[in-house]
Amino acid sequence: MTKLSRRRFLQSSAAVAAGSVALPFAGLAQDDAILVGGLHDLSGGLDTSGIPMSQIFELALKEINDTGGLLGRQVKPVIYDPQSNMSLYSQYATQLALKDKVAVVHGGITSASRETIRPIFHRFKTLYFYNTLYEGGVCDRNEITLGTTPAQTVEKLIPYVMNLWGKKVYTVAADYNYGHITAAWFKRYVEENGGEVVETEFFPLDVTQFGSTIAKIQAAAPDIVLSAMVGTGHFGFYRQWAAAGMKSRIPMASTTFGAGGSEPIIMTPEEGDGIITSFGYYPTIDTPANIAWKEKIAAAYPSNTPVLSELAEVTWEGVMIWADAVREAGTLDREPILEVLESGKTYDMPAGKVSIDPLTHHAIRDVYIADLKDHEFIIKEKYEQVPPADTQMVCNLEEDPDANVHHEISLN
Amino acid sequence: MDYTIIVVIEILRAISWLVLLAAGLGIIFGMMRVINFAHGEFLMLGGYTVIMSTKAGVNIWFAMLVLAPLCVGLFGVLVERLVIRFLYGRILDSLLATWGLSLLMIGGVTLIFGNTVEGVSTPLGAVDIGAYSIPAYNFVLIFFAALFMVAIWGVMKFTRAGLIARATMQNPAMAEALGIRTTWVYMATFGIGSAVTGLAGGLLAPLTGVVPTMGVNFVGQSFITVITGGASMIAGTLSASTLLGSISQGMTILTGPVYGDAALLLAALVLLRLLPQGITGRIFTRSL
Amino acid sequence: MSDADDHKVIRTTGLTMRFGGVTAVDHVDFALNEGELRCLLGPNGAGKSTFFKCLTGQLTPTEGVVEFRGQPITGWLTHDIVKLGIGIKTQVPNLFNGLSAYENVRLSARRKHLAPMARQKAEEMLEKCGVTDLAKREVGLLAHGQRQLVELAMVLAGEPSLVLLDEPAAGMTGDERDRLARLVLELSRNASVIVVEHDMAFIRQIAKQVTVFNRGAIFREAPIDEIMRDRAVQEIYLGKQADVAA
Amino acid sequence: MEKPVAKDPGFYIMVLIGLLIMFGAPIWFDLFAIMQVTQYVVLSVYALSLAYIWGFGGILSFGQSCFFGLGAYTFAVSSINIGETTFPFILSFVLPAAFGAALGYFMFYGRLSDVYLGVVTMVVTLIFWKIINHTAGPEYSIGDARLGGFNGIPSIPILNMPGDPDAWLDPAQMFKFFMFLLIVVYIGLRVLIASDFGRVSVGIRENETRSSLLGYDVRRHKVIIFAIGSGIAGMAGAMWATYQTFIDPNAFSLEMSAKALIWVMAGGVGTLAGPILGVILLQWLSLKLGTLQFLNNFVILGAILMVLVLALPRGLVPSVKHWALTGWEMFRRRERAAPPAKEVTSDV
Repeated sequence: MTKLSRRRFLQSSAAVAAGSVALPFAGLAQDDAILVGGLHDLSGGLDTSGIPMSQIFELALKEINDTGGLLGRQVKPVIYDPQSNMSLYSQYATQLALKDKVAVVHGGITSASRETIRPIFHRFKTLYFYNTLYEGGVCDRNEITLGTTPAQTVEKLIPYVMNLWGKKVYTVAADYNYGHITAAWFKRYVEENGGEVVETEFFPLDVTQFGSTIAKIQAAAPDIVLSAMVGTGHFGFYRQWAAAGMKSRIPMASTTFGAGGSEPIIMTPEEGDGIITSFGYYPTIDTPANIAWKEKIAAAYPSNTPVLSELAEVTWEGVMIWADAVREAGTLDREPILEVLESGKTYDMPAGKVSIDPLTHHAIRDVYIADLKDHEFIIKEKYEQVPPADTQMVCNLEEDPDANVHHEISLN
Repeated sequence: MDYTIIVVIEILRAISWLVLLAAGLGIIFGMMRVINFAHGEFLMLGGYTVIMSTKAGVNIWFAMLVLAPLCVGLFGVLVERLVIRFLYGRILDSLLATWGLSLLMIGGVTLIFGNTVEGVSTPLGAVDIGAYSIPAYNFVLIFFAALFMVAIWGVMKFTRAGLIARATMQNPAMAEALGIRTTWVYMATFGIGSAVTGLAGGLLAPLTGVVPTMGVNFVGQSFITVITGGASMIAGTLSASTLLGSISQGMTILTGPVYGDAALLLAALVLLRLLPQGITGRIFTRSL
Repeated sequence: MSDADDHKVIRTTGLTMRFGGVTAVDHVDFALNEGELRCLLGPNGAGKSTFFKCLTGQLTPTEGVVEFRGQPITGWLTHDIVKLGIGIKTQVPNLFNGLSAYENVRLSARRKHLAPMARQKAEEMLEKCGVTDLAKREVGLLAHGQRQLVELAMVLAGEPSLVLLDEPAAGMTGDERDRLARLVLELSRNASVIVVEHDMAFIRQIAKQVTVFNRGAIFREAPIDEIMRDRAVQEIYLGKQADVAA
Repeated sequence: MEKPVAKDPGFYIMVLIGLLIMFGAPIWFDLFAIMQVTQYVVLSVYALSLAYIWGFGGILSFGQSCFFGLGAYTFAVSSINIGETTFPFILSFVLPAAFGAALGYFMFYGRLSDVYLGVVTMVVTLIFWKIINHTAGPEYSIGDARLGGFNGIPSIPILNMPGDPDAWLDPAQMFKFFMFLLIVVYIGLRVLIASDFGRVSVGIRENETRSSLLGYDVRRHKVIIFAIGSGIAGMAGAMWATYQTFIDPNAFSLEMSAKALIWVMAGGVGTLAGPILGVILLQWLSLKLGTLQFLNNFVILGAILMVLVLALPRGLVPSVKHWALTGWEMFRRRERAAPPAKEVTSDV
């Protein structure tokens, strides 16, 4: 076997840039525009989250072009649909990095999809923005993570609801990393606030029947049910909970209900009202910036208006923060852009103030608590500039700038 | 004591759930040997029919019990005419084609209705049993599961249509020779199987989140129940649902849902090892 | 029945096969001498094919014992029984339909012989059964009589010492049937043979000792001439034949 | 099958094309294209595993992904623990093969057949899928490898040169090695199918009763076939894991099993070249669809699958072969008046 030397490797990459096409994966026409990659699931199980994210992504790029472009050039989206399929994620990531040579990629929804594409962008030195709330722990200088992590939301939510309802807590959570870690944070903050978690139950994502659990919860008679349920199968939990007449008896709080924006719509008011949640963004935030932003979206998508949630808003933030860093760096090169991003700037966004923690590349941001009423979240409380305490426990990019891992955050 | 009653009701409900999931598939697979991989999507379509029509102001019971089976049944007839009828006797091709159909339906429903539509909440409210309260709707599920079984049995056993269907499935050539339009029988059987699935989907709608991709959560359980049951549509579905439902629900109550699911699968595995043709024997002896 | 059985190829004692409420084979005591050619007669449904299936292990008898050369083989698996040296031609020709005639026969020969020898053996058997010109044809597409001959070649290629033939002459032309009769007679010089057949012309060509089955049990066992004169046999057997013909 | 491998021109053409791609691709294609083709190569090996047991052993498995996933996780866990990939790669063939043999023993000696076999393989796969999805907690680790539940195992080592854990294969080397494996698997299966063992397998596929009446032990044969298929699927899983440097429970999913069925069916059951074509065609299609922005991709993919079944019921390769043969026969018929007898043709 002939060994492909590093030089050959670089040459062949350069050949891609020059636009040579060898297989039938023809790229876009090579004009002067700056290419920006977007990788969101537009079909399949994750499309409820992916479609709004992609719509906002396109709108943000359009906004940049409308306000004069970047470095005197237009920006142009390169959008692929990974169809909720991890192998397509890895292929499109490779394609964006090597073939399209995009300046930056925004996207990835589940942690599995992020861990599929993050190492690819790291390896091919393509700047990557992950604009999703997730379980925390990514330590990679090449990735900017803007969504909330459990420590940010759980820390605020728990004392709030315990103060309201009582100290005895029953946790139900999805049986995967996000659920486990969130449940662990639930436990820590419940105990720190002098309460007790009587039981934590995990549910595989495809479970649809919750009768026995609901009976168990009744037997345990907690003051609060904390939910970290995720996905379409788990919608049944909220529905069956209400059907058993439990909603008026035991209140519920969650840091996942409504994460993708669809639960508050799919659940009827009888089922959803009164569930208290905590996220980094709600469409009901009553600031001029948010109202103006929502108007902009309504104007751009008069029909088929995207469902707004933290995912969608943070995607907007990602594109805007990247554009700002490009303007300030005056180049598309990754290194100067990262330096700007690490400078600790604060950005005004529809969600409030956002800055990037240089040690973790995660967002320090405002966190809200809201109560669902008639499909709308009524904001109850706002906490300013909450740091990603969980990721800070395991990641320090100043000490280890070459880190390329996703830490499991363990609270034990 | 109260808890025991709750547990018994839960187990009954789990059994009914499996019966509802499996009944339509049992008709299509058991009688026609067509693997309908889009079974989950037929359920989904039933669910969508209910939420769309209640949204338009239709009474929820009418939507669940009349509109859902009607729409899905008609859709089933359409599918049979356009696709399935070319695939009789080609069990695997039917698998591939209905796999395609399931993708098509997921995508199509997303395109037409979108994937975030307000669902319907469970009707009838809650019932108190001692210190516990459970959805009254549970009894609706149990009632309809029982009704399904009795109705299918009655139709197959006592009506001329049932006789014709049984004759056609046993020996299509002979049935044709006796003047039965077998193509019609196939079409009707597929349509009825679809309608039953649609009704089940309608009944499940108030209990789950109705989204285009919901089908995948149900298809595994449905197949395992039908196959474990074996050839006899009623005895098979009923015995498999009872056995698997009580084992898995019992485990779920004792330990948790993961082991409940695992127990269901292991029970199915052991059963098939011991009774390689399913609980009710060989597939070709198409008794009831 | 009581003598020492070293020279019995196959012996069944109290062999019974029930399917649900139906008793297809009912306490059959049967024995075949080494080198004997035996014909089994009986109306359809008399239990002859089921009897064969019990001998080859395709069915496990409900009761009773099957011995092959003194060795009990009841409950053995088919392939283990067959390896002792039994070849069977089933009632409905049982062939590898997607393969050519040659491939069918070779598969049989190959179990005993290495490749070159198997090839030679297969060709020899095709020749012997007069189907060499069909060697390359797909057997699924052959006429019924031709398939019978291919199956016979296949059985012979396995060099069995006991051959069971279930209605070998069905679907054959007159010429084919004559060839078959010669083959069976030739075969019986080296092996023990049991033939189930309805075709009386064919039976007269080959038979000596005949066993008549009726309703799962042995009805008569006698030389062919005696059987032909037996009124009772004619009644149960020919009566049934007439029904079938009608 | 009558035609020995050595006399079949199709066989040489396939191997030649394989070798040409193996040595040519790194010269002609850019890095990105090579990585794409590498994926097709890996999935082709996986498709061949099913093509073999189904097309040449008559065993229809709805759970081929069980072995694919097992191989992938075996490779991931053992290479993370050992820090070297040669032994894990071998293990990822051996372990699934052994498990396949055990499961095969359970099924075939239990006389399961037909749909029931399909369902048992499906159920076993579902059990794996459930269990592996349940391993999110930190208590589920094997040595240094956290199983990770739904999120899977990240940072799986890239293959290294045997004996030198630091000499990682670069993408082109990995491509060549995988292509080499594909060619080896193809040749190996062709030879195996043409061998006496293979002839008996085909005999069993055609008629089980007759095979046992000839004295062949059907159950043992099937167990061996199934184990070989499982081993190959496991190896494909390991290739997949090291190619992606990441593996998640989707490797065990029903979708992954169904994909294998679809590739084989689309390409043609009873052929080896067909399933490879099936992989390339359908994977390329879904990749291509994702770059376009019209309709919903599930709609298009679903419609294509349905049309495929209705229009090409035999699968691609047999259909094309059939058309070619019919065309040739019509041509010959015009030459000579007499219609030629249908002869069995080699269909590999």
